[in-house]
Amino acid sequence: MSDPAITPALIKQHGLTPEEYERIQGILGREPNYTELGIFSVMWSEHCSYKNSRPLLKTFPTKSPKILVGAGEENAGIIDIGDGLAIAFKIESHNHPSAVEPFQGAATGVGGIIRDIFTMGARPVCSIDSLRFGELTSPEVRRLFSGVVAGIAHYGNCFGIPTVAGEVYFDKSYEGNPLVNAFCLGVLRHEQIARGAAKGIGNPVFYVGPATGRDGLAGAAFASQDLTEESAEQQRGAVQVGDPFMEKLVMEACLELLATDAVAGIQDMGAAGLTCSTCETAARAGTGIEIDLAKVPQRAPNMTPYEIMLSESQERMLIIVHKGREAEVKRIFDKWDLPWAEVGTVTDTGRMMVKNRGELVADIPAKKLADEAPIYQREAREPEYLKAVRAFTLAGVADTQDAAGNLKTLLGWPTIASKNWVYRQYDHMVRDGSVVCPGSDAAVIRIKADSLPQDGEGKSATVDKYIAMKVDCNAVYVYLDPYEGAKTVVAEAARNLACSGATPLGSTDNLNYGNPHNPEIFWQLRESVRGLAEACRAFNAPVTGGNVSLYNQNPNGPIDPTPTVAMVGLIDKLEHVTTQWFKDEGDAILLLGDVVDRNDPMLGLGGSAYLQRVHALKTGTPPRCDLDREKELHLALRSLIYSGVVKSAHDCSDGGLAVALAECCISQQIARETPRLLGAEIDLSAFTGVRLDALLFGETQSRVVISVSAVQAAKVLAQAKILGVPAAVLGKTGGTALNIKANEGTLSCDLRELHDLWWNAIARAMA
Amino acid sequence: MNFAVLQFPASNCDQDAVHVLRNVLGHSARLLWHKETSLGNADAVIVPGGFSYGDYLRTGAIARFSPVMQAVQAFAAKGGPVLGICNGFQILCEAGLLPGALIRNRSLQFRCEHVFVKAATANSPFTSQIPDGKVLRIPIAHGEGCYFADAETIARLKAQNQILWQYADAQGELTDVANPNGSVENIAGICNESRNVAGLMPHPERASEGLLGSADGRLIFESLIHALESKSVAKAA
Amino acid sequence: MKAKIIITPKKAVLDPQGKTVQNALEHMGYGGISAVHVGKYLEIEVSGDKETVRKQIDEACHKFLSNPVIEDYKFELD
Amino acid sequence: MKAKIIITPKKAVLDPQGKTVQNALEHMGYGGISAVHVGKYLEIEVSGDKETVRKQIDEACHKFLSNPVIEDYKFELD
Ligand SMILES: Nc1ncnc2c1ncn2[C@@H]1O[C@H](COP(=O)(O)OP(=O)(O)O)[C@@H](O)[C@H]1O
Ligand SMILES: [Mg+2]
Repeated sequence: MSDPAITPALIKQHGLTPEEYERIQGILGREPNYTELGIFSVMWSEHCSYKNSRPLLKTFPTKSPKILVGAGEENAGIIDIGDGLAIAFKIESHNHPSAVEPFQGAATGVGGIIRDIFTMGARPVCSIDSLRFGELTSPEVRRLFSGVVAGIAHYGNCFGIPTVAGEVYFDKSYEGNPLVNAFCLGVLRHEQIARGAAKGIGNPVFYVGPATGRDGLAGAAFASQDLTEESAEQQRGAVQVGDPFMEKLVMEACLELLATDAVAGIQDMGAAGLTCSTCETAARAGTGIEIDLAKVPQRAPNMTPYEIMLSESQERMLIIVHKGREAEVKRIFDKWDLPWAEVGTVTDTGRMMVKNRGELVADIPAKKLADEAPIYQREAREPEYLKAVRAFTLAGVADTQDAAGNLKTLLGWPTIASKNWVYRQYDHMVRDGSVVCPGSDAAVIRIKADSLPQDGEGKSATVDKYIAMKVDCNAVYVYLDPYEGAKTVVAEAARNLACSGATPLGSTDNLNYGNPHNPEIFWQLRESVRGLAEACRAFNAPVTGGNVSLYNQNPNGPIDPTPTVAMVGLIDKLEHVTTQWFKDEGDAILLLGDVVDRNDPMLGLGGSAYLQRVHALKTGTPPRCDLDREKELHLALRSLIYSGVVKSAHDCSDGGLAVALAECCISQQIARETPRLLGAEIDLSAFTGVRLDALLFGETQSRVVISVSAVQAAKVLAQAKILGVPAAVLGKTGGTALNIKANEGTLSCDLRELHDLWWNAIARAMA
Repeated sequence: MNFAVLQFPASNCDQDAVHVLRNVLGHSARLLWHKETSLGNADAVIVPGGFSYGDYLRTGAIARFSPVMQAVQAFAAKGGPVLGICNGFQILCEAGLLPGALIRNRSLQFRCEHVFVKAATANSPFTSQIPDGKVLRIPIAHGEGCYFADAETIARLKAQNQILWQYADAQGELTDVANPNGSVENIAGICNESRNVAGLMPHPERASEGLLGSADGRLIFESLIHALESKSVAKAA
Repeated sequence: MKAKIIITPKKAVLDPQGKTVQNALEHMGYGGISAVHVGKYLEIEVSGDKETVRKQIDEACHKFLSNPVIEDYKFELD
Repeated sequence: MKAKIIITPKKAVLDPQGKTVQNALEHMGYGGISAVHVGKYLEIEVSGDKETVRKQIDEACHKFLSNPVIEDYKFELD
């Protein structure tokens, strides 16, 4: 079978523009052959090269004294957590593959991000996931949702990594464009950091893991175009199938091998598989690499060089070994019954040379291929729809007549309802470190000796550490105001950490948007990156890496701009770990922050869950987040937590104060079918002159509900005052109902009913 | 005491078991690779949870043919105590060391959550230290934990007091809603006729420290340690 | 040659998957369905003398590929 | 009548389960095995006119019982 001729049509089919093709000719000094064309097309896809987004990514804060490996340097960033320990973490999307095959698409997304983490030499210890779908009333959406959740569960559970937190949103804009962002965090000692560099001329290059098949051919390129019936059909031909069992073995073997010092460089084969791993490792080391495809284990007969180079078969790694240490690779991979093959060597040519049975099938300067993809400054234009959004006022929206009914509507809305239908399918406790499981604001895990790459047997004992994390993104806010909305995304993640007692260490983001060639979409991207960067700076949570997923649109339109942010923080002492539910009868309930932002003409109702669900309006300027005030709030909250008085802390987010209070009353789950319900008597009559719906359901930023023992209430108010944060006593805990009294009306709900609506909403929608 | 914690390809609760035995309970515990043919100086064997061989074909079906399982068979035959947790329970059933089988949860979904478990008898090396009437709060995490055996076997298990743990509600009632997977008789764990081999689906190693929300699982390990120390189980060496 | 093996849950064993598939089919409007059973299908490509292979496969089914506590098996060679 | 449905992973698609079972069989000493595929088997008891049933089962296989992205199916009625 001979390779097709390079025609303009073929070039276009590979997603390359005529200018890009010229650039390729310039780099090679000749026409590329078919295999080379394929190699350039995947490496220069948005997914691998960030050609449309790189200028924006440069604006993120990426430095802090604690950062050991920064954004863009390697497969994941690494942050110092003290005592010689460090964490590696990153988020990545698998949106398009999940749209084509939800179960395997999501599963391989989890597998891919886990590989990114152990490639750094770290032991993956937990993962989190951020998911978005259309509305559950559609059977097709239910199929995607249940498939994605089952796929994540399948991979994570079998691999043995706890999935400890996440978020799920349901909105029409994701219908046909589901978002699956997976995050993984790993632990290592400073000296255990591994590098993805092909160092040492003459060193042998090993391929380890299962044989290469035709799966996921050119998946990176597929992810870099709109999702159409044709593009999906192409990809269906060879869906990637995940094998978590294999990955667990590959990881254990790699960590065991890394402990021997035999490894000069290591990189996973993720997007763009063998292509990306060879040219990137060579580019990082400033070396060349030569491989022979005939030596690459192959699953399917008669695979062409093009197919082998572009395959995205899962669970494969490329390892560069110090010459003379080959036997160790063989010993360890044989112990784990894993396939391996020596496929090439590191050279001094600076070129990526690919041979197949003696014939040279690709010869490309590695650095130019990996690092010199074209960069585009796309045109940006403020979207038309924002005019109407800004013009919208509350004038035509009548205040609520049925606050209790509204609360029930909101708690039963799948976006706000408990996500237990999801996280009970995930093993969230394996590894014996889940101190705060899903169901509170941020998850908290304990790092202990066996969190390290090697068991720790015989090694010096480590101190236990507590790491908190959460992923957030209210994409409706971002849609309604990309800059301000993006700030609140980061603020919410940071607030969730603060509620758990943690101080941010860093963050990782996943930019999910529509087609960047549309100036309005590029504007959304640009403006929201501006907001993210500013907020990450404010909270001292530099970005250590992330992922860009553009082209999330189908013929029905683009998704809402969705920059998900996963933030990771540290908790010094176990006593500081705080959960969101009320603890004891008779405790005082306080609000830290202003009950309502009176400077906001929308009173916090713009873009709110309340307007969406009760009034079917997805509009209005979303609530602003004043980063300075938000930061003061977090500082104050943490210092109160450190002083030992805070029994529970829960931030106000979707659904506002009433939903937050209800969640404080109903969200503690003791065991299967055994919630612990603790009521509250709330009096808001001190807050006059505010519409009842804004008071109860407005989403004014920078607010946290805490509970303290009654005798401490006055002291806490005084302390808050000193710390410069508004605070008020709202009421006290007790009873079996949530009762709220305000000037404009009252609300009274039985907790059993609220709990049932909230806990079972998704299960009912899926039945 | 010396514990051997078996390690199959894709065991993933092996380190958790070692952690609890070693760091929480202060005993010696080591991982034993599935290709080993001897248990060394082990006083007791833990077959840990996880997804040995990816749970492909059937849970536990492949692991039970590992070389180490022959040694476990011999150890158990001599009266040595063996405890299987989750996947370990499945492996022991597949190996014929325990009767019955574990099939797909009734919900067809994987379930991870805390459940209440009641010891049905104190008469075993795995339950002797559980106070009468105490309801343990322990997590489960499995997709195939529905215990099944034919009516005859169930009758025998009951007659011989081999049912060790049952899913219950907070009050200790064996209700249907308390049963997370559809197990017959709410069975969460059983032992063999000679009472030295036991298996259970819940994870006591995940409930052995207060900071993880419950320390009730320790009672199971402490029962075993008590039995070993008082030599009420054979020291098979 | 190919061994085609069918493994089915024993009658007495709860088959929640079969029940769920049946309900779903009914929901989708397929009528006249009185029972659904879900089992496994294995295809093994194997070479050797037919009678030896038959014995081997039977043994593998009995000892390993099925669990006699909950499953029945049958197979054919071709 | 009975519809007997066999669902197998597509040839081009990775079959980790089949591969693992193959390795296990080899480890146990079964020789001559060149491939193992693991799929699903469904038995549906259904009444009605044979041709209508055939159409229904085919549709159900395509739309629901198999995942056409990664699986093939075949069935017979008897
Ligand atoms: N996909 C998921 N996977 C795991 N946990 C989840 C998922 N979605 C939500 N959760 C958990 O449910 C709880 C509520 O989530 P969310 O509504 O996003 O909280 P918040 O409003 O505080 O950000 C959190 O503990 C979160 O980690
Ligand atoms: Mg929160």
